[in-house]
Amino acid sequence: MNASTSLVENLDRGPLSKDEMAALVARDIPHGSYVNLGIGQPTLVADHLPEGSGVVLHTENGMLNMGPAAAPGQVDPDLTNAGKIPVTELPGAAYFHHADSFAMMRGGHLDICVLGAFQVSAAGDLANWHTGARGAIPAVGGAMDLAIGAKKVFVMMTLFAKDGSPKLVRECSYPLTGLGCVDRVYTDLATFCVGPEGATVLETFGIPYDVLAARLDVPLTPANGARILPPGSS
Amino acid sequence: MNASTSLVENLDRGPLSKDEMAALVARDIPHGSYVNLGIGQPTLVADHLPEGSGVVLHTENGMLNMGPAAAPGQVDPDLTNAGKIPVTELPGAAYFHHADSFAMMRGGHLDICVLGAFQVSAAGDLANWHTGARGAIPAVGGAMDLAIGAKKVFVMMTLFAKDGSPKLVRECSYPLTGLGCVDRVYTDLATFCVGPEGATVLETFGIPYDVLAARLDVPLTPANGARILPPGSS
Amino acid sequence: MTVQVCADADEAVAGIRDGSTVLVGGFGMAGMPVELIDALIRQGASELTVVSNNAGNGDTGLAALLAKGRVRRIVCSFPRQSDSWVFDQLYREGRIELEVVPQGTLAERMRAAGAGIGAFFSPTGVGTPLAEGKETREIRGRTYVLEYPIKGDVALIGAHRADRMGNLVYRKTARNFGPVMATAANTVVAQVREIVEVGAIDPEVVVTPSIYVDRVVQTGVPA
Amino acid sequence: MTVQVCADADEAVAGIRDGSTVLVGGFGMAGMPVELIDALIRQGASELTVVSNNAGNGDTGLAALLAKGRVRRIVCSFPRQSDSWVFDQLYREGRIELEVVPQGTLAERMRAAGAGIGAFFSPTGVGTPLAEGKETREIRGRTYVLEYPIKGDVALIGAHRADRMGNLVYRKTARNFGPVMATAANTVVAQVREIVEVGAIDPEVVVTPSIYVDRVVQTGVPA
Repeated sequence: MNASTSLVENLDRGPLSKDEMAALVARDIPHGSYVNLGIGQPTLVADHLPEGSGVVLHTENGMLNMGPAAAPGQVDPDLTNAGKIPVTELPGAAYFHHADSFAMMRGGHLDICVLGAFQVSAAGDLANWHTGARGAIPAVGGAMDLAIGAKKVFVMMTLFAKDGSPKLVRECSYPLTGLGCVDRVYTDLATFCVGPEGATVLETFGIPYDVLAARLDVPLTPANGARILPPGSS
Repeated sequence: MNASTSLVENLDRGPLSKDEMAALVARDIPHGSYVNLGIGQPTLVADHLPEGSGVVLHTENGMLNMGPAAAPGQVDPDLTNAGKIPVTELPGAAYFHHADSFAMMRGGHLDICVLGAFQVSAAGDLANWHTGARGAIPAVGGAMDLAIGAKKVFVMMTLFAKDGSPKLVRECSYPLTGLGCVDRVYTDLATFCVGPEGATVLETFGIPYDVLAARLDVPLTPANGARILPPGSS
Repeated sequence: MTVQVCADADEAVAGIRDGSTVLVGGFGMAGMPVELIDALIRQGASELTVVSNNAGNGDTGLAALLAKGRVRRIVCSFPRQSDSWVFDQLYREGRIELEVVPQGTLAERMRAAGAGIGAFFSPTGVGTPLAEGKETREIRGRTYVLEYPIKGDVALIGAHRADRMGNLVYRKTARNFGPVMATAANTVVAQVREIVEVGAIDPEVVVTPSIYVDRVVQTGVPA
Repeated sequence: MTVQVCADADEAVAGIRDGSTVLVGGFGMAGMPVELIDALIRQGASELTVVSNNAGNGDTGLAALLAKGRVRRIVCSFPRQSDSWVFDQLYREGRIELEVVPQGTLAERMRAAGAGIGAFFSPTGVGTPLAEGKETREIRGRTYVLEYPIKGDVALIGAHRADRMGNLVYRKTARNFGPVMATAANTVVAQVREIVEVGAIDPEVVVTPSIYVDRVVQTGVPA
């Protein structure tokens, strides 16, 4: 799917589950891409990559061609992912040290990274490391390096926080992770392109475009200026 | 030998041959040092390191624990020194790429480098890459990185150029390689400490201190303010 | 200079002074030099600045060093973890200073120290609270923030194997910060699972050349 | 993206445009991608900027490319050698531009391009003609000169062995500039002595991970 496709309103499905969102992301990863999946929800994307996708996974702690999580009998304390979870290696893997790993990230060599977020702005600003709450201990890890380094940054998140406030916003109120770095946002209710041109809605899930637009305090454009209901939608 | 030793005037030997100068340098390299020997004369120093010196040679093109030049039957085009001469590897060697090799140099990890020179100033400025002559093609190689990177920089050169002009000078007239980077100068007629305090004469060879001082247009100090003739000198 | 092959971890950490900056390798427990940290606790140096990716897990290793009150300041990318209760309490009580640094900037600042780079312009963190007060500059249309080297007095790292010259190899993702920290400290101490004879490590696969390593000690069981 | 395993060197250099900046690996002949350079001569791209440690030796390889008049500008550390007569003549006739860069600065500027660093302060060359006109700054008592990245449109490198994903290993001092250049160009082309199946190279010993490599071609005889 790319931004020149017309908006599709899927009224027969949605809101999407985390796995359905992960499947959407996986669908949009081109064959043979080098991809970093952030800690948490983005990890699910790996389960939805088709056999033969040729996608090579990077982990910030120094590895390319990371395999799935280790089965109980396979656990090797020397082999973990960025979330410190034991993983496995695939044929064609490579290990390298932290400065090389982040040079790879900062230098723009990863095709895609997939991150979670607290907030994303219509311009593509990302806030995903710190709520700014008093007493909260800040911890950034590799998020800022990934956000500004990967060629494309995909965000996976629910569109609304538990308190009902939208997470796609005009301006992030939480401390930023990166400026104008997000390209695509995958949520339970819709997928968006964001960037200098503002937010474009690519697909909605279980919600018509107009209703979605009314619930968000962000200027929105339907993809390609047109709105299309898929065949069979009510 | 260190700078707190008194000046020694060796009137029974000198001017020194290149091999004798190399032997002097070798004598002053502490056990176990990591050393880079520049192209040309400094290469001779390797032949004068005693058995069991523990000295590890670095070559800028990406190797530690370089061995001697390759014998005719040992030549491997993938294994050369900085002068592109086929060499050998010793047990405990390591290979690394150019950015790592020069990070090692620039980062101050080499204990000593030994370089040739056109001119050295009393303050330790080095000119060894370019005569500044019209039409000469400049070529610097790794000289500037070595000059500012190694913990100690030793220079090996004749004290006078072919035209009779001194090469230990108040100010270099040739284009500089590095500012205040040279620590020790080994010549056919004398050895010197140079640096912010100016030039100190450590030893002379075949020439009395006073005669030497009169031939140089540089303020000199005899080491430790005292002059000692070794036993047996005339 | 020639590496010192130590009899035990206590010998390996001898002489670390109060107030030192100590780089501590590892990412979570992978590559964490646990025995060296335990020895550092016994050794007693205090008022330390610790540079490490995390701020300790559970009650052992770095967390134990923190719990003893030996660490004045920690520089890391990800202090807050599910099992970082020792750090969390010290921080909330104002008993430890924290400098949070993006992980790649942390690695690159140590690389800069090791590589003799005076400072570098990084795109990471621009426009975020972690760049506040830092010099920025636009270069070829992109904004960068100026970052300075982090140099250690001591680095404590875990590696897989050393030869008796001090050449090191690591294993899988336990490599992480070890090779970078080894370039960035005045005294580099490596705990390894086995020490082999000189010549037993292929020169093509050495990750940390001997020039960077001052002391090695064999701990635990060869894998 | 997935590496392209090329049938021959001509396929490997296809599409290089006039005016490109081409990083050329090798230190003397060690690691020099001779077959790729020969193919580039046949391919015909001109007005090139070449970045390489030397400016060609004898009459083959880089020297042959220069002799054909395809190179407008060369960026290197050591152009003048006993057998650099092709370059020497072009330079003296004013038919080629030369930028001399200290060897370590050359490597580090390419590393910066590959690592996303906008610029860096280096102590190398301070006070010398090669720092003239460059910004300098004193940091913690030492003077540094500001250096900018060198990025290639294309890198042509020689390696020892590739797997079919594009992971590379080198051999001895032929490693030299290859791994750095592989990070610093939009299109990275490697000539190797042999191509092996995926999984045949130990992940611990990969020097250039596949992510950096766009095209590989087997040339010459496996060693």
